Amino acid sequence: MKKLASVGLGLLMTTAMAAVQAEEVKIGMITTLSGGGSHLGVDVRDGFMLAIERSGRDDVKVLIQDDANRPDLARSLSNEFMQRDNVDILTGIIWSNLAMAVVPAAVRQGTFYLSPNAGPSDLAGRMCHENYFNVAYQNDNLHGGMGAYMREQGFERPILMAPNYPAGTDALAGFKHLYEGEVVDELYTQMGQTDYAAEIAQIRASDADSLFFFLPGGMGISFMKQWENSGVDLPVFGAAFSFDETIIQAVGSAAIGAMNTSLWAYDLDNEANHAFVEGFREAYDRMPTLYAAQGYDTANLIISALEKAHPSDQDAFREALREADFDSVRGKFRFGPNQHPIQDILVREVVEGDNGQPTNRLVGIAVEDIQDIYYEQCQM
Amino acid sequence: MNKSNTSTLAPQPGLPTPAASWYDRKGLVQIGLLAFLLLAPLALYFLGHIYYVNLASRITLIAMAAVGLNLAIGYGGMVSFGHAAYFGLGGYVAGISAYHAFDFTPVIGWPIAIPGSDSMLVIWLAAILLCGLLALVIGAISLRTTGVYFIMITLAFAQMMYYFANSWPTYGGEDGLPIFLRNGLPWVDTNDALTFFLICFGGLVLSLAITSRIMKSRFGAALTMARLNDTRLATAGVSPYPIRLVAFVISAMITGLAGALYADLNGFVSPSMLSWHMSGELMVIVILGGVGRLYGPLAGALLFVMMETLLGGMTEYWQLFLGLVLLFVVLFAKHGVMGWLAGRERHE
Amino acid sequence: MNEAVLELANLNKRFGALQATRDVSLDLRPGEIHALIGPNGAGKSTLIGQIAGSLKPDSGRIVLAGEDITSLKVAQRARLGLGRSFQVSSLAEPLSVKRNVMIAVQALQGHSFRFWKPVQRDDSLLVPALEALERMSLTHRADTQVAELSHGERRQVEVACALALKPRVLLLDEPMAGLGPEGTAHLTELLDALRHEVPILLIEHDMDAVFRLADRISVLVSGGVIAQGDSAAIRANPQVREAYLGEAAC
Amino acid sequence: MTLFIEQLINGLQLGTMLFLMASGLTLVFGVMGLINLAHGSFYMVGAYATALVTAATGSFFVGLAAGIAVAAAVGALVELIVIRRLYHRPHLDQVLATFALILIFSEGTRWIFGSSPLWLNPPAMLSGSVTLPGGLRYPIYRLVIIAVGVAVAVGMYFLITRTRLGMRIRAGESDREMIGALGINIARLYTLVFAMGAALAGLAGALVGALQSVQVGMGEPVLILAFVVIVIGGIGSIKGALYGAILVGVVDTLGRVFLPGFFRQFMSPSEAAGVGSAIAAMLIYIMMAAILAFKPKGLFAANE
Repeated sequence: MKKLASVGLGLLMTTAMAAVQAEEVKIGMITTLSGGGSHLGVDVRDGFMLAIERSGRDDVKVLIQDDANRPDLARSLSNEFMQRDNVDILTGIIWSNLAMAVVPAAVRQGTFYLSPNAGPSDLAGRMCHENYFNVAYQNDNLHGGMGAYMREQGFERPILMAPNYPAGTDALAGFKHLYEGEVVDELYTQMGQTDYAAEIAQIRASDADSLFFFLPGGMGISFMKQWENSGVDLPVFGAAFSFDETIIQAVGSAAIGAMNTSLWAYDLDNEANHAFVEGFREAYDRMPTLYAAQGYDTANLIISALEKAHPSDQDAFREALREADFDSVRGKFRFGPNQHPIQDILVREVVEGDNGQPTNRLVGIAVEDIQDIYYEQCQM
Repeated sequence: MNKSNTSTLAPQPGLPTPAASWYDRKGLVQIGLLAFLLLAPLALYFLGHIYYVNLASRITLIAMAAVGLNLAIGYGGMVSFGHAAYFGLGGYVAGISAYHAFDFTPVIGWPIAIPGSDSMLVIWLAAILLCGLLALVIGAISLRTTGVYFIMITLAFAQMMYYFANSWPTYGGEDGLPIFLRNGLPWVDTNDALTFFLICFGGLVLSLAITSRIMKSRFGAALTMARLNDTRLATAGVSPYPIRLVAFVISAMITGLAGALYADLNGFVSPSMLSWHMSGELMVIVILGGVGRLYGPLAGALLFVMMETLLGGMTEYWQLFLGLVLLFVVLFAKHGVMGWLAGRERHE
Repeated sequence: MNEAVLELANLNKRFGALQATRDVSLDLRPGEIHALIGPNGAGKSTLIGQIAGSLKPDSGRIVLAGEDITSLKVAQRARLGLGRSFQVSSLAEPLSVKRNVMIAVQALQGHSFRFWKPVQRDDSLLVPALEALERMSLTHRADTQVAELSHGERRQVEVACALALKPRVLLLDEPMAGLGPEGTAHLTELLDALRHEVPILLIEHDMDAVFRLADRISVLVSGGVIAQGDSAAIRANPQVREAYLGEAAC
Repeated sequence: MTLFIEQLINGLQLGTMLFLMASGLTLVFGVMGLINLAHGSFYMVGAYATALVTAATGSFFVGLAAGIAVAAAVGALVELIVIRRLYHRPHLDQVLATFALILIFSEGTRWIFGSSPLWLNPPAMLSGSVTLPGGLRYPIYRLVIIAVGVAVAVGMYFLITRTRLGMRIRAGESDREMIGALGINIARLYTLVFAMGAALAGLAGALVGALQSVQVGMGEPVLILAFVVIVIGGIGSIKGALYGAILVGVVDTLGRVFLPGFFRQFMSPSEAAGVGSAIAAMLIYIMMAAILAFKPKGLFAANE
């Protein structure tokens, strides 16, 4: 019965699609392609474009612009996309602060926004919107997952470190929420800091039994290199943002042994993921990262919804997105009521790979079906 | 009279040109620039290109901020490398006021409760006053120094503001502060792109008029003398310090007002408005247009934003070309776009 | 004898080991030209700096028209009636002659914080400025840029600027320097006529001009005043002769 | 107590690194009267050259030598093409022209090498840590940076006081007209001094690049700090640069570590962290403004 219905639906869809396809779909991608954090944007873009190419749809036009990690520039690019190019969907933003600058205004002007990275709590809670979908994570997820994992592993005196900016304080709050215990100390570094000698000395002087840190992009690399030479010997934990493939290649052997939480791993065993990892390596000649996976999923979600409706039919398209009817590289993926993912948080360990270079290996699951804590504040 | 000196009596190239009036080359160029800035967005608005109207608002506001800076650098000879402090403060005044108006919380609860406001008039007034106050403090200390020290101490104060905004969590810190609803004015709809552009345009024209009028006044005469030769001014019995300080404050007020409008245009304010790159860009605009030229900032902002839009559309590396153009202008075309379009400036 | 308009009492100024001003006392009386001469390195510039206010004396007093101005700044002294010209011309070159003089008139009126009325149309500035220029017979150059003036004309503009301040005292620092014989003669004539209006403290190298103009002469050597008197007395003074000629003699 | 001592050494290490940057900057200002914002670009150039050559040859020391050489060469080239046209220009022109150079260098580097950071590791023999007297473990590489900084400072002292070049530099600082009169080839002296400053910046970039990362724009934060240093020390004074660098390094490091703890005594931990780091980030600028308010020419004003 169910099967029949879906065939019927499929037939309906094909006729509808003929009408839909005549009309081009424009997607505006604003992402970070220059500056210190540029490999995140490059990976999101490459993952996204891989999925678009594979779909074989030539009626989907993707316009890409570099926001240089500047909120004001991102904001004006979004206006450019909406007002000049009349895009149907916006996506691509890496950083929470840029998302906060762009998303609230964009979705209120009737444009869809799908986040391939960054999930600030406000957008999950009190400022959620029916046109906003987060295909990546809510910011707390990975940190909270690690908090739960470390508690489970029996660490009692972790010391925490993050940059002194909202995503940093949120990360530590997210960690503490699921760790549920006392922490030795919280160190706040400057945004974009490159020298961590002072913090390492403080960690050395503390009686912590473990270190949890959130230092995205280049900050994490600099820290890990200096950490290695410091002679401090504590187990290191973090979120995947500090341990993506690009970063650990750069850090080298110093990263080995570090545990990190992720929502995806390249050795996660499912068919969509195999196809993605292979295709990505073939197309770009490098290992995909979490960001590439998120970009890939975002594009596939869009395509799955386009099969059902054109974005100009807002209600139908929104409904189609909510169904999340696509094969996620994460294996399982569904949306909560605030249109943020409910998904497993994985634990990975950095190990020495076959070629001697460090790489991430899947260890297990930290938390199953994690959901953010803000959805109750969301009134949609 | 010494004969060997008479050679200096020969006319020197590029010195006085005939008296200025609206229909000479300079007057025509100025009117042309203003007319272009006004008419192009008008036409595009009615053709439905909202984006370009907002782009014109951006040009207008950057030009206005640079008009403020030009008063300090061009007319006052005070090379401020920290005007982003006022641009950003103006922006934060708009952002913070709107934030509290949105939340119905007071900006300051003690000793007297000051409520937030989403009225542009209130915000403008507050931005002008606060920027003036900040410039009074910064200027009072900085103007004790000269030359490179002045450049660097103004930079240091702007960096202080930058780091403060960056790490103070209440208003978003590094993340910046969104303005969800554009602040309003009585009787008009500020959300309409053209209306907002006209407000910005009015601000620019007003700041140009004020600068022009001030520079023709006694105060302007004293400021000019302070720039050209402060010993002469002091010898005449006028202390250069208070003259410079007042000019610095007025300059900051204009830049601050532009900042408040800029935050409303973007619906967003962040520490990047306070960064030293912003200060640098404002200086670049002043010099691209022509230092100490009334309409220089306008010409500079037009060129800058056009380069950003056109070159930025062609290559990710457009700032490389911006650098080359800037280098060329500094080395070989000292008088900027205005010097090239309208001939050299002359003092009567 | 009238009360002195400007009076220096026991000024001392030291730069490290160098005593640049040594116990200098002198005065300037109404209607006179008092010349200050001395060989290079005698400390004339340092002394002028202290009178004008750009340098602070270590000890001693400076009194202008009965008021102690020792601790006042340059601009304050100027407002009290100390007009001066500079050894190296210090006019604003890109501006017109008129504008250079007008700033002095403006200063005299004491209203520099007026932001609205254009100075171009302000006769209360223009008329006195043109008057001062006329006194220096420069009316025809009023609209010329200073950069285009000859050396001599610049000197005259400097004096006109000082005059526009309606000063009680004129401090002229080598006004003849760099002028040809013709220029010197012209300026000498102008200064000669000026003394009855405003007393002049004249620092000058050109001895002919000094002897022609000065009512009194003070001779500064190694920071100290070694002689004071009228032209004849100074010419006859053996110490002065030694200071000026002695070096050549031995 | 060991924490305090370790932080003091950290401050010293930041200070010596800043000295490498600041000494070139202040020399160029002292001798040529030029304010050079592009000094941070030489820092970046040195780091890039070192990273690339190290990757190609496998030897950090060959890379380091190449980094210094390339920075010096680029410095000399920039001086010949652009900088020498700026000596007689107002500071505004110098600021803007060198700002333009920053844009050209940064975007050019990005164009050639891409936006991703390059990675450079200290040589194996310098990695790891040693135990200092008193039981403190400290990274060897950071000690090496301090040693290099001290060596450069001593070298500069001998160069300035004991050599012909030093005499010319001193002559240039006290009287720019005079060195022309002495028959010294000013143009060549200027190129030499500028290249020397660039080489020191390149050395700093290479050393720090191995500790952190090599990326576009890495020179800018350091540049601003170096300016704070030379302004505090008195522009043009090498001695001022040395004291200023150590002062800034130590104050910045100690402020970042101990201010949050100080505020924690009367605030909640997260508030204290926020306020403490906010003030710590502003600390050196506050110090600079305070010093200039009382000594408008810096602590060791050179040519006044």
